[in-house]
Amino acid sequence: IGEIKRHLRDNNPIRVSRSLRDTAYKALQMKEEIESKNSEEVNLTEVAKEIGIPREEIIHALDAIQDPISLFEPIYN
Amino acid sequence: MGNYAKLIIKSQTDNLGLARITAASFAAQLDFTVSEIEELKVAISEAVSNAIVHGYQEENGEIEISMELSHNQLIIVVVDEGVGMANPKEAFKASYTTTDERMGLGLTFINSFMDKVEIDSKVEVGTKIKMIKSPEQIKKQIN
Amino acid sequence: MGNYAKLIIKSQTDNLGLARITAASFAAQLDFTVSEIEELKVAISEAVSNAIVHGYQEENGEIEISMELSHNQLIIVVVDEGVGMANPKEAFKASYTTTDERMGLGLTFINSFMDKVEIDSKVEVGTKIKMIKSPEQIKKQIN
Ligand SMILES: Nc1ncnc2c1ncn2[C@@H]1O[C@H](COP(=O)(O)OP(=O)(O)O)[C@@H](O)[C@H]1O
Ligand SMILES: Nc1ncnc2c1ncn2[C@@H]1O[C@H](COP(=O)(O)OP(=O)(O)O)[C@@H](O)[C@H]1O
Ligand SMILES: [Mg+2]
Ligand SMILES: [Mg+2]
Repeated sequence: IGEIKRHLRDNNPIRVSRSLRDTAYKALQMKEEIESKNSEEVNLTEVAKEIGIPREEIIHALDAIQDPISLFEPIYN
Repeated sequence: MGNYAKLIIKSQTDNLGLARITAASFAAQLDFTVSEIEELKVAISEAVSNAIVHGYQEENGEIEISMELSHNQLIIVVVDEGVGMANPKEAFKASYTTTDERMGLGLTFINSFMDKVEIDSKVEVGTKIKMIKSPEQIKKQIN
Repeated sequence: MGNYAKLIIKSQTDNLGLARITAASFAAQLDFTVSEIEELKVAISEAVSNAIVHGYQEENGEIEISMELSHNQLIIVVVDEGVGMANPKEAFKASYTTTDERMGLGLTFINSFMDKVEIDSKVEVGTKIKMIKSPEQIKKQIN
């Protein structure tokens, strides 16, 4: 168990804390919701206003739930 | 002049995330969509990792990231005082790389994700890359 | 020296979020808990808003936020070149404020959330506030 805990800790730094995940999830859900109504891409400011979370916090959260970009094989999709 | 900010980081891969999040948070003052912000983040990551890997060749150094808003444009300038390039134009060619294991696509992506890109580089002095982007939404309103 | 970074921002309330997130991302290199990061963010916000509101009295100016890691300690220094204070010690007193509509709790919060706080200030020169914090986890291991 100690080893599993260590593994989790090593692979789940603060960046992917529960609260960041929650923020990212709320933001993505709201983005989908607005976009399905307007059929146009929504900007971050609107998402932030709708869910009442500052833009910077959303950026931090969305960044945290992504796989880190590797220097050698950046995400190109 | 509009709002501006400047971030100075040590040339370490650890600091890529910091540069990306700071630039994206600054950019969020304009009406960028979530995917435009993602594009921006890729461009910043590529420019900063070039400074780390090529500019400073993984040695110690400082990288300066200046951010500025001007007339609904975001202007980001990444500067290193690393090895520089003899022919910066060539670096833009897709799959041009001077490092075997790399893909040579960083600058190609920067070019396609940003509205305008300028490189200024001098051997043994360093490299400066200036990238400009406006929200698509604004561009539509103007046209 | 360990990793460091420096953020320079214009003295505008818009930039509070930027300062907060940049400092939080930098801090994430140490093993802080989520609530320690939240505490840090409050401390940064209070220090930077003091620089904006009191230091520059909402006028134009630049604020420098230096971040450094050293032996598992996070050291953050916020500097303004604003009006300064004649007696910075007094400013630490709970509910001490020079602005009617404010509560005078900013520095009290900073003090309780950070391990160590030092203020250096001079009238008409500016103010420098240095804040140090280590993860609770590390402190336990040492004792
Ligand atoms: N900051 C820099 N300093 C020195 N050389 C650089 C810098 N940025 C890019 N280059 C040169 O341009 C080439 C192409 O860069 P890029 O398109 O990002 O591909 P890659 O990083 O995969 O090699 C690099 O291989 C390098 O020779
Ligand atoms: N950067 C600064 N420059 C000048 N004065 C400051 C600065 N920071 C704090 N002060 C002084 O210290 C007082 C207490 O600050 P604080 O505890 O944050 O309370 P508040 O901001 O609510 O007044 C302020 O009212 C101000 O007089
Ligand atoms: Mg590259
Ligand atoms: Mg205050």
